[in-house]
Amino acid sequence: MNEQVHSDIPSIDLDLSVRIGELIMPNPVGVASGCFGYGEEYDELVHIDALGALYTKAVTLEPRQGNPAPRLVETPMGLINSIGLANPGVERFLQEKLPLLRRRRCAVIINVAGSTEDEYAAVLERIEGHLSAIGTQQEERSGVDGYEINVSCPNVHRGGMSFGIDPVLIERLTRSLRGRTARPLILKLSPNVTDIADIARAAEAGGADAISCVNTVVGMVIDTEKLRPAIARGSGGLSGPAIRPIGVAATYKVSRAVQIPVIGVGGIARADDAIQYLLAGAQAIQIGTAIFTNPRTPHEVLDGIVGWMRRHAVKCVRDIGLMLQ
Amino acid sequence: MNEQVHSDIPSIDLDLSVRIGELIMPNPVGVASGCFGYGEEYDELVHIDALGALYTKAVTLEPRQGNPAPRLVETPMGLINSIGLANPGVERFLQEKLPLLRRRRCAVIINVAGSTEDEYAAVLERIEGHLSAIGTQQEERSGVDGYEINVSCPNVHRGGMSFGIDPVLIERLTRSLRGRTARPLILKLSPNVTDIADIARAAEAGGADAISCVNTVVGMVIDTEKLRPAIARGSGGLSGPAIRPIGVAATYKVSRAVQIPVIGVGGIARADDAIQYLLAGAQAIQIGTAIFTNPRTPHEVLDGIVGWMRRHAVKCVRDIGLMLQ
Amino acid sequence: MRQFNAPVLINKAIAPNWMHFAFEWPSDLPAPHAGQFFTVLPAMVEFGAGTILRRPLAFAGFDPTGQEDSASASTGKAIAHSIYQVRGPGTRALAQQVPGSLIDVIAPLGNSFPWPLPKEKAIIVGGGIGIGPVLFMAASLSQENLPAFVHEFQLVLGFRNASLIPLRAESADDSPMTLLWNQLLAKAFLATDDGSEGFRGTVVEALSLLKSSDGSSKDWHLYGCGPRPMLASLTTFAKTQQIAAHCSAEQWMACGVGACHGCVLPTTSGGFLRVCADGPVFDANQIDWEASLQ
Amino acid sequence: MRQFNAPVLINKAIAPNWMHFAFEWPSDLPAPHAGQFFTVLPAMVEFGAGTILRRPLAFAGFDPTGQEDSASASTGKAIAHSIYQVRGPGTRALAQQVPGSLIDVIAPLGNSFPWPLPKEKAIIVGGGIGIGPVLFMAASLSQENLPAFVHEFQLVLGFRNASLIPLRAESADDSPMTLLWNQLLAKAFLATDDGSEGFRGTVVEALSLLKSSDGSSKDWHLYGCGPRPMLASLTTFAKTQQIAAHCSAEQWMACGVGACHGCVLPTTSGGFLRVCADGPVFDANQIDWEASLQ
Ligand SMILES: Cc1cc2nc3c(=O)[nH]c(=O)nc-3n(C[C@H](O)[C@H](O)[C@H](O)COP(=O)(O)OP(=O)(O)OC[C@H]3O[C@@H](n4cnc5c(N)ncnc54)[C@H](O)[C@@H]3O)c2cc1C
Ligand SMILES: Cc1cc2nc3c(=O)[nH]c(=O)nc-3n(C[C@H](O)[C@H](O)[C@H](O)COP(=O)(O)OP(=O)(O)OC[C@H]3O[C@@H](n4cnc5c(N)ncnc54)[C@H](O)[C@@H]3O)c2cc1C
Ligand SMILES: Cc1cc2nc3c(=O)[nH]c(=O)nc-3n(C[C@H](O)[C@H](O)[C@H](O)COP(=O)(O)O)c2cc1C
Ligand SMILES: Cc1cc2nc3c(=O)[nH]c(=O)nc-3n(C[C@H](O)[C@H](O)[C@H](O)COP(=O)(O)O)c2cc1C
Ligand code: FES
Ligand code: FES
Repeated sequence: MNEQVHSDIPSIDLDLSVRIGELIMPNPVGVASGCFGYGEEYDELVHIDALGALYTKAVTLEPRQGNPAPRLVETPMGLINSIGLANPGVERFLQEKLPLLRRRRCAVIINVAGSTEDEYAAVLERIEGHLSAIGTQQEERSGVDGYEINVSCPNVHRGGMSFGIDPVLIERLTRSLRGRTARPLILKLSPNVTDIADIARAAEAGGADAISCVNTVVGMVIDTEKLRPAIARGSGGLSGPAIRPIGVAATYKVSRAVQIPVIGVGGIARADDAIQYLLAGAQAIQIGTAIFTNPRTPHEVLDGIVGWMRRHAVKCVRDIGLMLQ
Repeated sequence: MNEQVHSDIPSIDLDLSVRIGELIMPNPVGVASGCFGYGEEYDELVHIDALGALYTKAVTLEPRQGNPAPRLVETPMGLINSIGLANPGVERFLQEKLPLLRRRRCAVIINVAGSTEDEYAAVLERIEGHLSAIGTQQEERSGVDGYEINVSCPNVHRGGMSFGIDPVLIERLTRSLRGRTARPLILKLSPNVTDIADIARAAEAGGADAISCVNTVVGMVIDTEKLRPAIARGSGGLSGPAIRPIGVAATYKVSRAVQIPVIGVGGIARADDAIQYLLAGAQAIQIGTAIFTNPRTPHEVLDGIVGWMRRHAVKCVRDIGLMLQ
Repeated sequence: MRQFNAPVLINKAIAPNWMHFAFEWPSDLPAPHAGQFFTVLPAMVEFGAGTILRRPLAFAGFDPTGQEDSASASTGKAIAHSIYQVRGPGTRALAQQVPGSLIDVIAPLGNSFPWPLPKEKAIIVGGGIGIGPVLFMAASLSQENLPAFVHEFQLVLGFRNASLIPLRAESADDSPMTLLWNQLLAKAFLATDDGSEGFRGTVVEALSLLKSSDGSSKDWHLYGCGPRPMLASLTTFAKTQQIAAHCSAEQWMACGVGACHGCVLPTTSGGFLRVCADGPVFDANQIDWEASLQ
Repeated sequence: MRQFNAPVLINKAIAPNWMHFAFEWPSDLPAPHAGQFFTVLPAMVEFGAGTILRRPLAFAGFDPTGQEDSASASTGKAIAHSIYQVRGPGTRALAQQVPGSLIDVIAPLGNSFPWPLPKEKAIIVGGGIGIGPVLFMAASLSQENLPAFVHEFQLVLGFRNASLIPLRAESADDSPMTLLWNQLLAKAFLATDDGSEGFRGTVVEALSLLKSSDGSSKDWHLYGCGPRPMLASLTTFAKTQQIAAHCSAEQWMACGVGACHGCVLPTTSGGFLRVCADGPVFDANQIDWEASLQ
C-alpha cells in the first residue's frame, strides 16, 4: 500500500494527482465499475494505463450469472441496465483476473458487492488473504489499490441498494470492512434516497476513505408493442448524460457533508461534465456509459481537464473545488 | 362539481375519458403545472380545449416574485428550472386569471403551493369561498375542477419538497385540505425520496383523490467558465425526456401501492412515452417541458394514443394499465 | 404568433462563425418588427448533443417583396432575415440546415423598439451579437415612405477587432438584404476594441465622443442591443446624459411565449420581467443591469 | 478491433427502408469475416432523439480491391459493405450520412461463421434483416481460390413478400458488390410468406422441402441469420434432422466488445452468453431460443 501509481501521461507542469486514503492516483479520471469489465475487453481500443484508475466490475463471493435478458435499453441520453452483478465470483476473480490487473499501471480499485454484511466481509477477507499469501515484491503491484463498496446497485433483490438507503446499516458495514483492510475503502452510494448526505456521513463515521457518488438511478422503460418492461427484470439502473445533473447535485451536497474525498460519477461524457463534478467538490471522477458511446472518452476528458486547467491557470487538480463561487 | 367536462375532440368509437374523484376529464392528456401558465400565453398557438386538462401554474397565498435569474439551464435531454413559484397570489389569481379559466372547456386543475400547512389551507379556503360567493349558473363552469397540491417543488426554501418527503406531514396536510373542499384533490409527489410509495399511501390515507407522479428531480449544472452554478439558486428541478424513465418507474410503483388514480408526468414528449405511463398504471398523463420544444406535443400525443388504441384494439383508455404483462 | 414549418432560403457564412439565415414568411402573418425574435428547432443535431430547447434568434431584416438574390425577381413571398453566431450545439445544428429544407419556427415573438419621437434623433448602438436587431432598426428607420425626421439617425457598431465585422467578407451572399446591410454598415460609426478599424475603444466611449461633437439640436434616443455589460454601460451613459434609451436583452429561454417565467431579468423596482413576453426590448432604466451581470 | 473514422463510400437505398452502406477499410486492419459486425456512431441525429448508443451492423461483404463502382478502377483501398434496415433514430441518422463524410466505426467485432467441413454441404439461410451476414457467407464460400468442396452450398432466403426483396429494385447501385449480391440472389432459393415470389411459406418449411429432395450425399450444415423466431425453428429443424447448425444472433448492445455483459442470451446449459463477444455466431444448440423469445 501507500504505493504511488504512475501513469503514462507525463504530469508536465500540472499536478494532476489525487489522493484517496493512502493511495495516490496519477490523475482524476477513472473508468466506472461495470463499464470496463476487468480491463481486458477494452485493451485493444484504449490505453488504459494513461488513466487514473480502473474500477472493476463488481466481485461477489459466489459466481453470479446475472439477470435474465434483455438487460439493456436506451433512454433519452441515457441507458438502463440490469446486469445483476454478473461476475465469476471472488475465487475465479483472483485466479483469472487479478494477474492481469497487477500489470496495470493505473490504480486498480476492486468493486465489491454482496447480499449480506457477511458476504461483503468475506470477499474482502478472501482478497486480503490471497494478497498476503502471494506477497508482493518491491516495485511489484498488488493489483488491488483499494475497494469500492457497492451498496447502491438497484439490480439485485437483496443487498445492493437495500443497504444504500439506511445510514445505520451503512455505518456498521463500513466499520466491519474497515477492520478487514488497510487499503482505501470507498463507499459507492445510491442517489435513490431522500438525503444522500445522511448516508455519506454514516460511511464517513464508519471509517470510509472516500465516497463514490453516484450509482445508477432507478428507471423503467415499457415496450409499448410487447406490452412489458423493455428489460426482463422490470426496472433497472439509469446512467449516462441524462443523470449528470443529478450526480453533480449529489456530489455538491455530499462534498459539503463529509471531510473525506468524493469521487464524482454519473453521465460524464465531455471534459466540461468532469469539471462540473470537480467544481462541485469531487476530487476525482469516473466515466461509465460514455465509454460505450466512445471508448476514447476518458482520454478526451483528461485532455480537456488539462486544457481547462491551463486556461484557468490552475496548477493542481485538487484545488478545482475551491474555485466555485 | 361532478361536472362532465366536454372537449372539442369527438370521442368517436373510443372511450378516452378519465375519472379523477368526481371529475370526468374528456381525455387523459393534460398540460403540466408551470409549463402552460394559466393558459393565456399559449392560446394563440394551441387549441387547449381539445385536451383533457390544464394544470395551472402554482398559486400561493401571497404574490411571489420567484427566484433570482438565471432560472433555467438546458441539460442532456432535460431542463433545470428554478422559477420559485412566481405567481400573482391567490387574490389576483381569482380576479385576473379565473375568469378566463372559467371559459375553458377542458378540465382546469388549480396547482396550489405553500410554505406551511396553514398556507395551503388558506389558498383552498379563499378559492372555495370565492366560488361559493360568485356561484355558478347551470351549465356555467366554475373554472376550478380540482386542486393539485404541490408538495414537491424543489425550488423553494420552506414548504414544497420538505413536505413531500415526510409521510406524516403529507397525511396531515391532505386530511386538512380534504376537509376544505369537495372538489378532486390531487397530491403531486416528489421523486427525490427513498420510497415514493410510502408518501403516496400517506396521501391516500389522508383522503386524496389522485396522485400526480412526478415533480422534478433535484439537479445541478455548473458553468465551468463563470465558475458558479448555471442557475442563480444553485440546484433546481430537472424535467424533460431525461427523467421519463424515473417517472415511469415511480408511476409503476405508486399505482401498485394505492387504489386511487395516478397521473403520470415527467419527460413525456411522444405518444409512446405517454403510453408507457398508461401501461405502468397511470390513468392520465401531463406534459410539461416538451411543450417548450414543440407546443403541438400534447395534441400529437393524444392523436398517437388514439392511433395506438386502434392498433391494439383497446376501446377504453382506462383499461390500458391492465394490458401490461 | 404562430408555429409553422418554414422553407429555409439562405444559410450562409458572412464572417467567421457568423451566418446569414433567411426563411420564407407566411403570407398571412403580420410582418415582424425590429427587436422582435423567433424561435427555431433545427431538424438534426450532432450525435450526443441532447438538445431539447428551441433557440431564440432576433430578426435582422424583413423583405416583404421576397427577392432572394439581386439577380432574381421578386417571388411575392416575404422573407425574414436573421444573423446568428455559431456558438453551441443548437446554432451548430442550425448551420447544417440546407436551403430548401423546412425548419420549425414560432414567430413573431416579443415586443419591438419604439419609434423615435419627432424631437428625437435615434442613436442605434450594437455590439457583437447584437448586430441583427440594430441593423433591422436602422433599416426600418431608413424606409422611404416614413416622415423625413425618422431618417435622421446614427448607427454605432462595436466589434472586438476588424476581422469580426460581418458581411464584408468575400463569403457574404449578394442578396438584396445583404446589400442593404452593407449600405448601413458603410454609413455606420465603427468602433473596435483594438483600433484595428474605426474608433479605438468601446461603443460607449464612441458615444461620448459623438455626443460632444453632435451638432444636432435633437434629443438623443438610444437603441441598444449587444452583450449585457455593454447594455449596462449604455444605460449608465443614458442616465448621465438624461436621454431616453431602449435596450434589447437576452436571457436563456424555455417557452419563449411568456408561460414559464424562466427568462426573467431583475428590475430596478425589485421584481422581474420576462425577456420573451415583457421584452426583449425594455426601457433601459427598468432593468437592473448590474444585478443581471452577477 | 480498432476505432477509426471511416470515409463513407456508399449509402444508398436498395429496397424500401433498406440501405446499402459501404466505407473505406483501414489498410492495416485484418479483413472482417462473415458473421462479424461493427458499430457506428452517426455524426448527426434528429432533434430530440437523445440517442447515445453505437449501432451494431453486420458485414454483408468485403472487397479488398476497393472497386467503388463497376466503371471505376480499383482504388487499392479495401471496402467494407453492409446492408441495413431503417428502423429507428439510429438507422435514420445513419441514412442521412452522405458519401464523403466520416463515420466513427469500431471493427471488426465478434466471431464469425465456421467453415463447413469437407463432408458437409453448407445451407445458408437468411430471413429479412439477416440478409447481410448470409450474403457475406455465401460470397465467402464462392471465392475462387478455395477448395472446390466449399463451393457446394445452397442459399435460402425468406421474405414477407416479393416487394421486400432488396437489391433488385431500380434504385440499387451498380457497385461490384451489389452485382455480386444480385448473382447470389439469382441462385438463391427464395421463399415468401405470401407466395408472391418463389416458395410460399417460411424458410424452414422451404428447408424441409429441399431436404427431402436433396440429392447430395453430404451432411447438411445450416448457417442461419434472421429474426429470432426463425432461428428458433431453424434450431428445432436442425435437431430433428440431427445436422450441425450455426446461427448469428442479435441482442441490444451497449459496449459491443464484451465488457458490460448487457447483450446476453440464455443458454441451454443455464447461463448466459454475450452476443458481442461470445457470438454473434453460436452453435444453435447452445442458445435457449425459446427462453430468449419471452
Ligand atoms: C431574444 C433573443 C434574441 C437572440 N437573437 C440572437 C441573434 O439574433 N443572433 C444570435 O447569434 N444569437 C441570438 N440570441 C442568442 C442565441 O439564442 C444563443 O446564442 C443560442 O441559443 C445558443 O444556442 P447554442 O446551442 O448554439 O449554444 P449553447 O451552447 O446552448 O449556448 C451558448 C450560449 O448561448 C446562450 N444560450 C443558451 N441557450 C439559450 C437560450 N435558450 N436562450 C438564450 N440564450 C441561450 C448562453 O449564454 C450560452 O452560454 C438571442 C437570444 C435571445 C434570448
Ligand atoms: C450483431 C448485430 C448485427 C446486426 N446487423 C444488422 C444488419 O446487418 N442490418 C440491420 O439492418 N440491422 C442489424 N442489426 C440490428 C441493428 O443494430 C438495429 O436495427 C439498430 O440498432 C436499430 O437502431 P435504431 O436506432 O434505428 O432503432 P431503435 O428504435 O433504437 O430500435 C429499433 C429496434 O432495433 C433493436 N435495437 C435497438 N437498439 C439496439 C442495439 N443497441 N443492439 C441491437 N439491437 C437494437 C430493437 O429490437 C429495437 O426495437 C444488428 C444487430 C446486432 C446486435
Ligand atoms: C452496464 C453497467 C454495469 C454496471 N455495473 C456496476 C457494478 O458492477 N458495480 C457498481 O458499483 N456500479 C455499476 N454500474 C454503475 C456505474 O459504475 C456508474 O456508477 C453509473 O453507470 C453512472 O455513471 P455513468 O453515467 O458514467 O455510466 C454499472 C453501470 C452500467 C451502465
Ligand atoms: C418551468 C417549470 C415550472 C414548473 N412549475 C411547477 C409548479 O408551479 N407547480 C408544480 O407542481 N410543478 C411545476 N413544474 C413541474 C412540472 O409540472 C412537471 O411535474 C415536471 O416538469 C415534469 O414533467 P415534464 O418532464 O413533462 O416537464 C414545473 C416545471 C417546469 C419545467
Ligand atoms: S421563456 Fe418562458 S417566460 Fe420567457
Ligand atoms: S454489448 Fe457489452 S458485453 Fe456485449
